[in-house]
Amino acid sequence: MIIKYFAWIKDITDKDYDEIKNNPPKTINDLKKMLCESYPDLEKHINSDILRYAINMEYTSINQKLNSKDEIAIFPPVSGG
Amino acid sequence: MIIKYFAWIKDITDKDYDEIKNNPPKTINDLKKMLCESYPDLEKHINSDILRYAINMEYTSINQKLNSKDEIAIFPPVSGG
Amino acid sequence: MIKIQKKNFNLEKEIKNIKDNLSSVGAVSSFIGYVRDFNNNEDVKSICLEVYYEMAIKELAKIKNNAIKKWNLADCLIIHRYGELKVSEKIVLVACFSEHRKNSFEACKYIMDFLKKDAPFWKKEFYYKRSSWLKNTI
Amino acid sequence: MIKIQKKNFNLEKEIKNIKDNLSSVGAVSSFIGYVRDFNNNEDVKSICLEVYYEMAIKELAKIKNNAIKKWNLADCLIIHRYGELKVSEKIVLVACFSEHRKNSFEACKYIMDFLKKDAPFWKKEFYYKRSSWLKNTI
Repeated sequence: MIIKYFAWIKDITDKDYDEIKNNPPKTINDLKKMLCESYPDLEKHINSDILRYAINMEYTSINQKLNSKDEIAIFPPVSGG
Repeated sequence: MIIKYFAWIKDITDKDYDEIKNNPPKTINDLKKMLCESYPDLEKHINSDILRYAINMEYTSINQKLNSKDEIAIFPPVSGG
Repeated sequence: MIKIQKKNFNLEKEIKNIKDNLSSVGAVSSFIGYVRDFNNNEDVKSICLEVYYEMAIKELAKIKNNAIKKWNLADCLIIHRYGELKVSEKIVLVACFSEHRKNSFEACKYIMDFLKKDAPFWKKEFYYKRSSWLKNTI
Repeated sequence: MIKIQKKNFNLEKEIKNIKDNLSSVGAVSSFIGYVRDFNNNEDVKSICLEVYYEMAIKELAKIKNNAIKKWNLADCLIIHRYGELKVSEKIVLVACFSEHRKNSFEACKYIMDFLKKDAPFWKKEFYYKRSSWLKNTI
């Protein structure tokens, strides 16, 4: 499983992505817990519900199930255009 | 006074404009009468109220007074853009 | 800026020309009208656009100034061609320059609506066997 | 057509490229977004646009296809840049091609609204003494 970070999330994680080979999170909620543990500075943002999550490049807004081969992205509100 | 013709009005008058030096029409209604006499094929269009009139390049929709030095234009509905 | 001209124009150059002096502008909404190949159920070969030049300049300036005031535009460009135009040629460009997109969108639509209604231009369409003067529909 | 690229683009060429194959199109509505010189009460020097490229391609294609279906467009072009951009540089172009103007106007506005909301791009603005990641306002 690949977890990609964008914009100021990357400033907190200090890397573009994590690759998780063992015991990948099984749901978006699992993933959130894992991220809070790995990156304590992310916790307040994750809890404030402003972040967006994409599974294999599709937005998800519910606690969807994850597959070990998924590409997950976590990012702040967009600002293109 | 100059009376300018545009689009298919010009096909009826067979000229771009008339210059009236003696006894120019005093109102738009006078002008309409004059045009009906000079160009009988215009009468039905003038009576049908589809034509537009401009005095010195400003639209007029009422029976405005005319001045001997005015430039009057008479034309069909526009179709630019 | 209002231009009424026979010749074609380059979108990039015309818009850049104005935008280069307006660094606070974040949004340009534009509309380009073209000669269509089919109208009134007939194949169109070309059109001839007649204009009452002096009045068109005045009318377009009026419409432009109203839009600038109403939507607080940084600037506004209207180019309208006249004369013989073939299928797919550009007829008109309206470009509205504003800080944010909402105002430029609304202004551009407003200008096109008024231009279609009040600007003294007349289209004559040439089909394969006849020609016809048009009337704008709303 | 969707293009996500670093380099600048030429409005005339990009629009002509598509329009030349669509002789029934009479209306092209477009929006161009630029880097503004002032935002959040500070002078802006430049911006850096980050993109989640593969997802942006998918999202923009989805928005484009929805607009084409909803307004029966002949075609639709979206170009979005990423990387370092200076003040007054173009960021985005949306151009909607349709027979008549009403549909192209509405589609263009719709695409911009969705693009601002859902396309995975992030702007970081560089001011004279600091920088800041932005959040789109509606």
